[in-house]
Amino acid sequence: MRTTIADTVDAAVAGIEDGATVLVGGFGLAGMPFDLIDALIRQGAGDLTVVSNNAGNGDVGLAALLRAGRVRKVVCSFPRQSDSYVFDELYRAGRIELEVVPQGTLAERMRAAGAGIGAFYSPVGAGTPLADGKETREIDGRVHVLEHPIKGDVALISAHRADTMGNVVYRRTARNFGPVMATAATTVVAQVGEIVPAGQLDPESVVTPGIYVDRVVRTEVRRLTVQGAR
Amino acid sequence: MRTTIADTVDAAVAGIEDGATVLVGGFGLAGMPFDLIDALIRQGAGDLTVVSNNAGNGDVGLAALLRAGRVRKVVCSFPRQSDSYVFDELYRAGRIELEVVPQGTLAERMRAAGAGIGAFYSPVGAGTPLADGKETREIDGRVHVLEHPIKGDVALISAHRADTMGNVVYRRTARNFGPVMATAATTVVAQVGEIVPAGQLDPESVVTPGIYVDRVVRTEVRRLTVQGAR
Amino acid sequence: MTTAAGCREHPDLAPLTTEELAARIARDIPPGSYVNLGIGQPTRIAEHLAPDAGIVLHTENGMLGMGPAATGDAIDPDLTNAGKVPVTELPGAAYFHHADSFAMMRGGHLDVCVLGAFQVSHHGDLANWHTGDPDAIPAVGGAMDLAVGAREVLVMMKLFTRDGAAKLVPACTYPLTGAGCVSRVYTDHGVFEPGPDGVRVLETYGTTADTLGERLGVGLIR
Amino acid sequence: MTTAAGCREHPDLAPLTTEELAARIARDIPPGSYVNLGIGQPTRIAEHLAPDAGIVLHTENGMLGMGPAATGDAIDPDLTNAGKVPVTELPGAAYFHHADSFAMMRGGHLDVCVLGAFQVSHHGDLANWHTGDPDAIPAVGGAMDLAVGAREVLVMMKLFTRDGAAKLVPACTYPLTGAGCVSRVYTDHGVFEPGPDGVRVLETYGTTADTLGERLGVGLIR
Repeated sequence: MRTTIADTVDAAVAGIEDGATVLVGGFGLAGMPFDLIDALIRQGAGDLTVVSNNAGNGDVGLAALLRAGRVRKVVCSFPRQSDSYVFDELYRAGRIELEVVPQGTLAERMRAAGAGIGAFYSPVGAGTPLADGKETREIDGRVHVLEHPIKGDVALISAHRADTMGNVVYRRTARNFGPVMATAATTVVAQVGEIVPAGQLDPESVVTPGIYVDRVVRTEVRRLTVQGAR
Repeated sequence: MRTTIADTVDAAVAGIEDGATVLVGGFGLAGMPFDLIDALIRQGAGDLTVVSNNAGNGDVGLAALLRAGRVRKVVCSFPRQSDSYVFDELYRAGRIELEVVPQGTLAERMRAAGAGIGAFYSPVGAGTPLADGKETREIDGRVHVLEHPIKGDVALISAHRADTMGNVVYRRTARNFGPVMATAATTVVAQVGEIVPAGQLDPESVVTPGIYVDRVVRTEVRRLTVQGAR
Repeated sequence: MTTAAGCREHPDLAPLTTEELAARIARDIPPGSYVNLGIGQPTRIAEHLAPDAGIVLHTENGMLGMGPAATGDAIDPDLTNAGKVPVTELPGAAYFHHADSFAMMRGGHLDVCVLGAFQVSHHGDLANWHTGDPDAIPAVGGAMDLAVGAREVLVMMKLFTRDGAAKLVPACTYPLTGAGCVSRVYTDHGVFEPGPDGVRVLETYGTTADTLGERLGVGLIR
Repeated sequence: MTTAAGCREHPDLAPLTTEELAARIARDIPPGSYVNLGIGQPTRIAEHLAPDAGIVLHTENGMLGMGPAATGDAIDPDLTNAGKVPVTELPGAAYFHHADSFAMMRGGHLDVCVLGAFQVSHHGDLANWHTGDPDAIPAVGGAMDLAVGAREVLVMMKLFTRDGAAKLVPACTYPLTGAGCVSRVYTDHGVFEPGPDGVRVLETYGTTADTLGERLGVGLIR
């Protein structure tokens, strides 16, 4: 249904429930929906499962959500970074669950959820501990692992611009997980730096069509770098 | 490896072998690589398996290749059209094999080939004759059909513009199968209306990155409409 | 689609014309919906959608925001609908490739699709791609993807063939497009909801529910 | 990668420095290749690629045509490499999302990737994501996708740990990243090709093949 333009980030995240699975865009800080996460912290939903590539950097964004104690479980490919101290402490204290998924499998499992694929066989992870307990099948002489979709109740993403119909474009490598997460959640919320009238985005260059986007909210552009992260 | 710019369409299709599986872009005539097909007819390879959405319109493009007797089998979603008389005659005469695949499954099976997915479960076609003999599995209460990748030896596609590194953009709905076929064949050949220096295409708007494209050739733009086709 | 309580019978009206039927279906499509209109008669529905309803049309060959058919100089062979007819682009349109387009369909993102049909079963099975005639050349296109993928699958068809045979049948005799996928069937004689418990009749045109039930040979649920 | 005949021994040279090793690997990457350089030491290889070789760098967070690290005003937080370090864009670059980026990797479209390693087995198994230390926080990133997907998986590592233990081992004791995926191992002491039949040695630095074989406890194939 039609995309709505929210007046505030708080309105944009309204209705997220305790126990929800929340897909959070970004790769490190690039594409991280800082303002939506801050609003989610104010909104108060807890016991969340967060699906994101990393488990937070520094004290902002996802790290702040973790520190606020709202997250029961993180599904990600790469929690450990030079500035992932918030997650590290929670994990070592046994206060947060972790499911590590290879980065491409994480993306593809969300794509499957958005694309109506029931399950798929991937060669990634075969013969490694990350395939333990998973069904496997040999296809063309190569062992494949059966992988299942990851569907979100909500996706929070950050993008460059949107139009009033919810069409979205991204900027450089801040695109990363945004487009695939936008397909994979029941409710998709995008914070963008600018909202333009329908017809102002080049239809050839729209990356996420409005059909995938439920709510758009304009926020000030905050571009943060990871200090010394590798 | 690096994309090469071919001087002629004949050079662009050199080396296609008898018995090859050829992915042919286009939906009806939009995006049909007319000039590459004409060159393929001159080149002479036969006993081909052609994978394309349709089975030719009128007397041009894919229809001409069929009329030249070079095609052993067509894999497509929609052969029957008001102007598919070349295919219709061959089929009724028992001179060509046909595998009908639902349109989205056709696209997704090629995507799987390009994306390193060994096989996938799709709900499309479950309970219909097109799933006869295929493995099925119930996932979340819904019957899914196991589908396998379709890989091409060659893909022939038509696009709007390319740069000298083989990055490609399309025009409107002529995009259709081009991008997915470009990922799914060993050798990918693109005819384009214009070739520009690297750096002239917006990196945010490249649809098919050069990594997928082996040969590019510039051809005159020929835009044909289907007469009365539905 | 909300289910109306009871059946509205219009025995005084004539059976609906194709154009009236298209208008009837258009009225049921909620504002703001993303909709795919199948090849053939369903494309007529577009002309009856309220311009301010914000309904966005999808065409499976890679576009959202499809406008009306193109004429004259506006004809662009690179811009067609799924029936290969030249169309136009509306503000806010977006193009995408076939794998993405069908991911959108199969993934359940379209609110509504409207398809023609050869037969619909009382349980909502759809047959619209193949008559089973051994001489026919099979061609499925995107019908199975739409049947499985759209949240609401509406059928637009005549209720009887030229020979008078019902097209709403206990079980499809033609090869299936999808099993149990049809939400609602709009016909010249009435509107029906097939389902696991049988067929509910919502409206009749030029006849009564009782008469229709007799012609169809089924006890229609009111 | 073509396999050189025999082994070139350089007992007179010192073991290679990291920079020399990066340069050595750069020389083996064919012109025109599409290459992913893993986080850490392999990123150094970029500085040794001939500018006119037309080698295109991929970063798994969604870009082809990645340029050198950004400095000063060129730093753009929206443009980083897989290690989250700000980088630059070269002419002919293209951006894409994560699912497309990893489809590219898993689909076998990258010619070469170069990864660091904790251990490589004589048969080409790779362990580079987890030491198995129960206290360590596991983090795999894109390593498994690269190990499975790139046509040639090259490893860049020191041959021995600080404690003198070989990292080229009969069987990995650390958890695997990928099985039988490594084509070639470039180390400070020599270049090796693991495989089903055992380890071939292609070059040595500061030692001989015989001495290396003794230190590694394996009969090296020449």
